Amino acid sequence: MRRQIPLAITFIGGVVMIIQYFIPHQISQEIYRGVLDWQMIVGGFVLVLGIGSLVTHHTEKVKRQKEGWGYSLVALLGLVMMAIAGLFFGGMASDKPFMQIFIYAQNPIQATMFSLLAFFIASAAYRAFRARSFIATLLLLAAIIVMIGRVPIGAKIWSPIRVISNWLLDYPNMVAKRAIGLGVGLGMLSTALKIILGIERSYLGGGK
Amino acid sequence: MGFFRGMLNLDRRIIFILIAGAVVVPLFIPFHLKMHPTPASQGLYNAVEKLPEGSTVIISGEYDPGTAPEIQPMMIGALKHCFRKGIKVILMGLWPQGPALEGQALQEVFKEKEFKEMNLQYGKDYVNLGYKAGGAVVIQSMGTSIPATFPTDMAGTPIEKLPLMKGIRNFNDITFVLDFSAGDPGTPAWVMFAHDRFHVPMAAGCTAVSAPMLYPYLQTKQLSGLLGGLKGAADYEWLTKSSGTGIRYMPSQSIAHLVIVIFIIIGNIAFFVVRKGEKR
Amino acid sequence: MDTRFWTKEKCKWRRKVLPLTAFIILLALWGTIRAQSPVDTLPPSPPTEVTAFDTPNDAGKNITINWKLSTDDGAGRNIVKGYDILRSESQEGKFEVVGSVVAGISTFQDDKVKNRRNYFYKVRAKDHTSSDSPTVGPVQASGQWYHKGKTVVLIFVVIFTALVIYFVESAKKGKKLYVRPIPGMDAVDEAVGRATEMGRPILYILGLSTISDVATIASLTILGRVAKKVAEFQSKLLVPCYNPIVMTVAQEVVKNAYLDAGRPDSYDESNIWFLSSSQFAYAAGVNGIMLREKTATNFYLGMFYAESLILAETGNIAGSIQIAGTDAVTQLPFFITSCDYTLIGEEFYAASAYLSREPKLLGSIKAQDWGKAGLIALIILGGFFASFHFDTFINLFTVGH
Amino acid sequence: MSTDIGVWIAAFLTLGILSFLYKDNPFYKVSESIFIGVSAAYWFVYMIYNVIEPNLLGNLQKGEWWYAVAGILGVMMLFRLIPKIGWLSRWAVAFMIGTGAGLNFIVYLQSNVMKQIRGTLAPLNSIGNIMMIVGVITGLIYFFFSAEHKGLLGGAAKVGIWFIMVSFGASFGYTVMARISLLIGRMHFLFSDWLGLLH
Repeated sequence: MRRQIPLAITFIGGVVMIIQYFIPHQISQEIYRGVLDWQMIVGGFVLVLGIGSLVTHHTEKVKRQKEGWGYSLVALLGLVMMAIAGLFFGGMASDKPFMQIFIYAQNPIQATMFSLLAFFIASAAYRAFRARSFIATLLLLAAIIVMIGRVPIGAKIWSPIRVISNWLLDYPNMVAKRAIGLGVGLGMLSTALKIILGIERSYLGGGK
Repeated sequence: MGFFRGMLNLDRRIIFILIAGAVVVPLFIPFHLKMHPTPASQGLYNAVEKLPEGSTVIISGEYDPGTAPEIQPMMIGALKHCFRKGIKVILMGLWPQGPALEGQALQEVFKEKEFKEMNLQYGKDYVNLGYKAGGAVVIQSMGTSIPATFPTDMAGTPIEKLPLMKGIRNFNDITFVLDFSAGDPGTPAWVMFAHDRFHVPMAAGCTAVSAPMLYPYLQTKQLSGLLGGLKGAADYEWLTKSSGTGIRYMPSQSIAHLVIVIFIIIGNIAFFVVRKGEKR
Repeated sequence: MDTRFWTKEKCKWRRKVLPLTAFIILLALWGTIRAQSPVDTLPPSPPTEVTAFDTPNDAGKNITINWKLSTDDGAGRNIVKGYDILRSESQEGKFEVVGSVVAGISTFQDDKVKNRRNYFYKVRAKDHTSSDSPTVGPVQASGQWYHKGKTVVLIFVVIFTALVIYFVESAKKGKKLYVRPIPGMDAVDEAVGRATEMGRPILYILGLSTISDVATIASLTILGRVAKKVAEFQSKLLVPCYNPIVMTVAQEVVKNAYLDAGRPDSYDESNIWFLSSSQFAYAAGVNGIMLREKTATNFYLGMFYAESLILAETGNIAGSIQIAGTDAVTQLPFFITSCDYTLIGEEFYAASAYLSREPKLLGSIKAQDWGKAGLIALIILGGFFASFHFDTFINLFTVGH
Repeated sequence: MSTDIGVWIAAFLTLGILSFLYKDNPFYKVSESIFIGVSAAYWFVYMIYNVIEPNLLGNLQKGEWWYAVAGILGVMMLFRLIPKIGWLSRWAVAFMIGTGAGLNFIVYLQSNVMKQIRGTLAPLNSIGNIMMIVGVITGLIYFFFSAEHKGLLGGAAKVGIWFIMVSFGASFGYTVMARISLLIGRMHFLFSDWLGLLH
């Protein structure tokens, strides 16, 4: 029973969501909107589990004074401070402590993490773009042409490069994306079907 | 030989330093680069340029501080362009942080003498309606009634008290929509509802990464123009003959690209030299 | 045009002629305006052929009104400023404006009506004055129970479901199925073995999506297989999670894998924990784990966004063996450049079945292949039909909203 | 130089993250820990104000009782914390997975399969179109799993992977631009907003 009921819920949930797509009637629209809302709400609840897990993970470290426990303490402090600021000091208004911490602490770190990509994209390009084989050469040439073709200096160096780079993006690039997209579509469809039909049930724990 | 072997196993930190240098140095020693605006950028410029004085434009911002370096220059460019042409601007956003960043863009614009002297007034020449959650649903509901969707502006002022909003009922009273977006919800939602359903002409700006996904809308003329990434922003500044971070950042952008390409070329030379040496 | 007219010799002459011409033009313009203005008070010709009908394939409470543009819109005297749409609940009753559109538009959807009630419509062409079309109606709004524009999709759903069920059933009956090697998946044993030898942990990233995402489930399935190997080899497995529900499911999956491997006591729940629901905080945290725990092997399987390269490059710096797989087309180039093995798109979905070697899972791969064969046939057929302008076939694939 | 303490904190954290490029160090670890703690609380508070309050409590207050089901599902998820009834949480998980699979099935069928196929059905009257059809077909052949990639099939699959590689190269090159822009933005923050060296 403990297995059958979840499998039944999955089946019904999946089939209802597929059928509603074909029914424009209002009832079907409401089910659709309702399910999306419910998913969001459940997502809100489980954040409690997430925070619980995070807190246990770090308090354990602090308690046992494991290596790096000081940093765990910093994480816990950050969490508690931010939560208190948000829940008791004026909520999410832009001039209140919660949003101030968000603007001056969370945002800059976020933007900087994002900007690390500029460095990593360079080091990845340097290491990976070697003409080791025919395929690697294709990768390398396409990357260089587009990279140069996208900036004004590219046209100064060799003006046709802009045209070639646009052509690469519009044709071979788009074509391959389409093939991958179709493959992904089919793979995802069959996996979704296996889930709905209960053929794929490893997410319930165990393969048997 | 030793040099090339060294190059093959180059410490990545050397690459990091050179990239940082390529970005920072041109910020201090700017040089002049001629822009070649893409047809997509030109399209957006032409569309705004053609709007008659006194028309009302919605500018929507779907971006956050992370993506602001790319989108903010477009926003500033659009505000300047509209103000110069005497167009009334309604700002809003479908991302929580969009309208706040739009506010910052306004501040930037008014720092310049030209716009300070125009003495534009909040509520009369421009308003900021703020953020509304719901993505595409918000746009749909604006099609029915803008005052019902946004009963107050960002600061909480009832919309009836804003002279600009008098006589604005729905999209029929809006001449044009400019959407600057860094992801979802964003331009596709605007195209689907504001353009396809309520027939408002529109153009958009987006991050460089998402531009290829929006190109199809240009081909089908659902968008009159599209600014893609910092290059798009620079194009727009070039076309409107105003200075801004787009053009200003372009040298850094160009040099950084060159540095990466030079590294790749050196890497390949080293690779071939070393492989030849090993074959012997 | 003869350009000599504008040469220098003629310049003097031009100076005299130009003002004269300008004057004449102005005079003519003034005259025309004078002459036209009384005519302008005449209303524009009304819109014709007005039709009102229940909007098809919708949820109801919506009526579509179409009309033919006034002959003075874009042509004729070209004076139409726009159209008002008027509605009433009785033929002779009071008509109210329910919406308006600009000139050149000849359709409107009225979404402020009730279902199953009679309505009458008129369309009014506007200038300074206006003229109304004849009244049409009665018309009723209602919601539909089937979207006719989506029949192609329905056919596809039926065919594909039948294919999957057929091949799964025939695989269950013991029909042998060949599956081509999938690059990274043959390396799983080696990668886990290497980690054990080095005495370092294995890192498994389930992607940055929710449990509702099918990619996450595919990744969880692979996690089950990997965890079993890890349990057999007595290695350590770290699974920092982005989503709390995914975390709870991952805990179950790994626990059961250890049980299957006969080592339930080696399972440690604290190695599968929630790290962050913020994209870059998650990336920052995983970066730290990779460098501090010195993970020997990193798996990135599931849905990824811009953080993919931050993770994969840091793993590369740490010298880990890296196996990635995702259906996120935009992130594939970065995994390709920074990982040892990358499962591209559909390969990632096939991998879970491939690893398990269970016939019923392998059966669905065969169905996918037939699906692809069908698509290829469609593309070739479509190419020919399109070349001969047989558009009916192509329009079959346009799905209604 | 900025006199705003917030800007100084932001600059400190920015440098902390950038220092990771040199190597892992305490400065980075502090920034990372702050980030993890603060962002977890951010999402928690955000969810309460933007999801639980309006979508659950708001709708319940309006008398839309069926939203209670969502609340029950949410609470069920929390049963995991109580081992005895922990299995009940599987019902909620099954709901999320089932509806998610159904929704995705439809979304992918429409946007990944139908729309893409529609876009590929083009007359064979230009090099671009012929290339598109060849590219899509060979690309699809690369993804054939149940047949060995030998002979004609192998050849086609090889052409398919060429297309895929060119596409990856082009996308990579294209993305460089966006990433560099973000770095410029950060550098501008450090040198202009914080140090005030740029005008």
